[in-house]
Amino acid sequence: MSVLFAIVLLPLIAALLPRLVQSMGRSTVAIVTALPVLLALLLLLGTAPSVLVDGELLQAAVPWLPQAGLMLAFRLDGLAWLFALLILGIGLLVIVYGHYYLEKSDSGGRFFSLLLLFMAAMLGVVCSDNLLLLVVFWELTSISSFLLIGYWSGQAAARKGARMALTLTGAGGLALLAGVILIGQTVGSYDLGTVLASGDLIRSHALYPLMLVLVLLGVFTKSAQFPFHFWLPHAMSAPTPVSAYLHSATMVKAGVFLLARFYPALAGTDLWFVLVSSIGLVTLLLGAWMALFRHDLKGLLAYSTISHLGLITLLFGLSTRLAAVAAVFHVINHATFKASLFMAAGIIDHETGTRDIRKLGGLRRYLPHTMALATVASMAMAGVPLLNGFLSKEMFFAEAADTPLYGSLNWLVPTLATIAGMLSVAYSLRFVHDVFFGPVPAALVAHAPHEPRRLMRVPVEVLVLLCLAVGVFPAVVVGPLLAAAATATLGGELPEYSLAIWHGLNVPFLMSLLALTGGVAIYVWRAPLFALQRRWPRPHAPAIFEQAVQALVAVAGRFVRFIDNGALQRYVSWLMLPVALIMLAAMASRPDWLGEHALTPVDGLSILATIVAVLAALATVVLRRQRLVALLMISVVGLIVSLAFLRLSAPDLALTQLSVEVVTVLLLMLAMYFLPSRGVIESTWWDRSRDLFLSLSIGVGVGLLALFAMTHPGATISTFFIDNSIPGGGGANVVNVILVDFRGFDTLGEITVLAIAAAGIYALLENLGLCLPIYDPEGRPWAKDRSPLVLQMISRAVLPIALLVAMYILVRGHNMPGGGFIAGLITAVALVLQYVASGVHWVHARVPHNYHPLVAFGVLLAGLTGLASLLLGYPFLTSTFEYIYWPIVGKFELASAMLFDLGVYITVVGATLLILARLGKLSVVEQEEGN
Amino acid sequence: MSVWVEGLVAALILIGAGFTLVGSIGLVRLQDVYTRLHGPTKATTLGVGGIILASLVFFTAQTGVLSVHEVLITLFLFITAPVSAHLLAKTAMHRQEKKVQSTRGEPWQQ
Amino acid sequence: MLSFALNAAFVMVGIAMLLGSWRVLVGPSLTDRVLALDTLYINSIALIVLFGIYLGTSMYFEAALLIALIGFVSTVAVAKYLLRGDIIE
Amino acid sequence: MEILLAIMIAVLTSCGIYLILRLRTFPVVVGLTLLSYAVNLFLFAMGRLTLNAPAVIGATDQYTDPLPQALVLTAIVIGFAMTAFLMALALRAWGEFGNDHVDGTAIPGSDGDDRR
Repeated sequence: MSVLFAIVLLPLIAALLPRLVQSMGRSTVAIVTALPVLLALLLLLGTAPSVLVDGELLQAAVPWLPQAGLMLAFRLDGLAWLFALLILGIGLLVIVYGHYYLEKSDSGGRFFSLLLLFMAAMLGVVCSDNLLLLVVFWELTSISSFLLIGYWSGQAAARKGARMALTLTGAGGLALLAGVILIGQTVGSYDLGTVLASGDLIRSHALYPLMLVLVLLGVFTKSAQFPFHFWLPHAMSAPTPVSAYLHSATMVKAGVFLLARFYPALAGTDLWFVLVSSIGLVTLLLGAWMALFRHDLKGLLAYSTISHLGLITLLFGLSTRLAAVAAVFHVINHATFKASLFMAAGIIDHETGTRDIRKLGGLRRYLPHTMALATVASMAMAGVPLLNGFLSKEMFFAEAADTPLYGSLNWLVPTLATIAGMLSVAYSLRFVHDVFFGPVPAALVAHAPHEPRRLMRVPVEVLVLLCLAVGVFPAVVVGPLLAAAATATLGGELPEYSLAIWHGLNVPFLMSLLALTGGVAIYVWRAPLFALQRRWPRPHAPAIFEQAVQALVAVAGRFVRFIDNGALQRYVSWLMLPVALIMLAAMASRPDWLGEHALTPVDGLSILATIVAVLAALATVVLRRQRLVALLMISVVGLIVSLAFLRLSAPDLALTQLSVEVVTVLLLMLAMYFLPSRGVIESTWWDRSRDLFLSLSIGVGVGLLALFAMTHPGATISTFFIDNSIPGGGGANVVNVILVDFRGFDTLGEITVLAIAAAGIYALLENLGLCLPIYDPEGRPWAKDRSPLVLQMISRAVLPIALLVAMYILVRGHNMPGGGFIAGLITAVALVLQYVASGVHWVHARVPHNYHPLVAFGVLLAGLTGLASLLLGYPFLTSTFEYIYWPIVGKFELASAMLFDLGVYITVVGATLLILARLGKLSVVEQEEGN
Repeated sequence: MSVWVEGLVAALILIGAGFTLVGSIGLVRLQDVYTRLHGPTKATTLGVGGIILASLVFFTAQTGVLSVHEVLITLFLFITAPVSAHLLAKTAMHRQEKKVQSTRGEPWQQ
Repeated sequence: MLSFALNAAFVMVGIAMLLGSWRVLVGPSLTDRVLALDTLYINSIALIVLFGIYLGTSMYFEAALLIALIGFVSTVAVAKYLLRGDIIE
Repeated sequence: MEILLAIMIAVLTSCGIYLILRLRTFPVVVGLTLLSYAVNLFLFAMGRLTLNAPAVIGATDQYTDPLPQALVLTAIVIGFAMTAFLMALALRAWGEFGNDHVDGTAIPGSDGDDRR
């Protein structure tokens, strides 16, 4: 079913567009945003016949991470269809409204991108056919709503509100994930259909209470249920279109959507009833009570939303099938009237510059049209007959009155429901009367507000018309939709219900009547209530939340500062400590570190060399503060290591080590010139003993490990390389054939790393202003003779010899020790010698010294050699070779791998010279600037 | 390989190694850095030259073709050794390293 | 005869290297250390050539050649560092 | 020979790690160089030791394990690149903060005055 994917993914892909076309004007942005949504809406409506009329279940799935049970699976049943309609329909209206609402200075592209992202996330939540996928989208709604609430990121309130919303809904999302995983593990599948069919299995599971609580945590945080309700009023710092969309119609409904979704799987137990209905009831009352006293228009609406969400939650909690139908119905109705009210509040804010009810009044003179719309919507909210709110509230009263539960307290629910109804009427009345009627405050007269652009009111009109239409012709307008959604929710047969305005003079009607009259009475005599409320000792939830967050941050900060105090030494110690402990443990557990593998014979010179290396290494440590001495010591170590490679049949390594040795020494000396040349003693005794312990235990451990490996027989895969070196690679030097042929891809990677390192060093040293030392470390001025003549002359004589040797080593590398790496280093050393002997200017006047392209060319050459074999139909970097006859030289074998090696050679030359010449030029640049 | 060649090689090796050793002994035994410069730069270079010559004779006799490596190494060594020594002497003078009585002249005062 | 000469030479060169290392470690002056390091490089050349004769292979001669080159370069560079501080200027 | 190599690896590792744990950039770079010697020898040792049998076909009748050698060969070159990068970083830190402490922060009164 590609339609399903299209519906969900259209907004997701389109989320990129508004930012791209941002420069093309505000209208373009709005149109580009609206079109995909319209398209998705039309696609959705196109599925109406099959989903709503035939009751089909549309499904589409693509594996994502099937091993983890995560599928990109979507379903469209009645419930999902209803929510998708709300999301896309109201979304479209919000886009139109938002276009006129945003100021010219606001970034429309960012706003609409985020809005579309949120829309896609919401669609993903309601259409998911996989529990894990649902959680993914659920978190995406949290994140996108965080960004939307914090859209005006310059305002502290917006940032704070966004953070609060993210913390709570994000934490709820984690709880939901845990719950979902528990459910998935219990059922054995994350497939929604399977889970919904396994309700009995879940409910009888020992961990059912835990699953339920975890899922409900997700629901209650998202739907702003007590005691997590306080984030919603703070989220009102978002732009009003966001409030209208997220905080009335969609995101907060995600929670109750989940209640509906999991209804067949989780509902029906006493625990469900107690938890869901009591939380719903508390939220219903608390929200309504708080709403009455809000002075902020959007605050009032926010608390009213909390109250209505409580109502829906309560209905789901009542666990009767009719209550669930009523809940779904109220979802539709609340979305329509509350979105329109938010938009009206936005218009008022937009036109008068304030949302404070105390500063508003008599607006009917300026905004007659808006007044009419707001009044109708408020009446729907209050539950006045002939409007949609009345119908669902009527059903709610009926269910509340019929509740046989709570034992002898069975009068409690209907009474509290009626009181909530009264409060709802009262705050609705306050919203209309305080704003549109009464005297006009002086400040407003001067402001002279006027009706907004015609199109800005269209979305409100559409929604209000829907309120009316549903209220007057419920069965026609909303009947099939409600039936389909309720069927999907209940997962079975629908109970008997009738969508009529007049059911006769029954208990629910009386309750409605009572609520209406009581509400008017409360509004009329509200002054004492306001006084009472002012003295009301209330725990300030946001403050408590802030304190908790601050405490958490402080604890985390202390912990982080303990671990991460910025001292590199400490990090390395922390890293080394486990290594040392593991080493010690390993040494203790394996006493047989000297295996029975025959030892190779020892000779006196090797012992001598080892002693020298050990002494030099120790001297490096002891004399490290005399930095040049330390440098000479590591040269000795390097020389011995190279000789060891030679002795142990690794001439290639010896050659490489020797040439790297000298470039390293040059490099360190170049750096040492700038750095202080003597160290200071600053480690404490304790530091040094700790380091001694760490280094000794790791050193001994590594040594024993090496001994263990060397004296135990091991399997090797090298037989293949030795056997195939000549037939497969055309070279006798197996090490080189491995480098350029068998493992050529690795080598390509390595020279790339080398090139990147060189470029990185170049960039690091860019614009680095270092002071040149005038005196040497002992306080003597430097010698005046820049480059002794004899050195210059002899170095020039050495260059051709060295280059000849390098070429020789490069060419013969395939068959004898040598190769691109070594030849490259030798060439680099020979050229660096010219730098040392004759200076940068002399060299740069004679040698092309732009090493960047050289490095790039080398890597490219090596890569292209590989690609050439690809073109010829062989795998990447397959080498071919041919024997040719050269006069004088004799029979000569030419392998394509040699071209690869040439690439290696060029890269190494370029990278080494790039690094050293850059370091060397540091002082030259300084001097030039100085002069 | 004839006995004569072998004898020649052995002799060259022993002479070379002997000079090398003497150079190093000088490096240790002599009194100040200026005199110590003499040991390695002269004796050792000569010694290594002897050993390389031995190798040249040995491999040329073995393969019948003139062994080029050794020539190259010798050439290289004999070109560079004086330069190294020169620079080191310059360094010692620049740094005014301590000298013993018998080392005459104070060139850095010129 | 040859093997005796080789063994004797190995011993002598070995002792020479030991003496050179002693000078590197002890100093006393920086110039001494550099000089001794240079000597070590040259001794290594002797050692490698001897090793080549001993094994009868010329495979290791490039290493000797290379040591000659890098010994020279590093000695020159250190000397230049001691003289001028800035080795590439 | 194995024991000698093991001793060398152990000493080089110890010295390298001890130097890496110092507080100034230069000893750390030197320590890293020592440590990379040790690591290279260690990797090389994984191929077991063979005397006088380089992996060149035709030169001898048995061959040492060439694979660790190939790995170590590139490791040596990459090790140089890493040392150079670290040194450049140290120079940059010296230029930015006026001291060569490894933490890369300006420490008042440490040895910023050393800068001449």
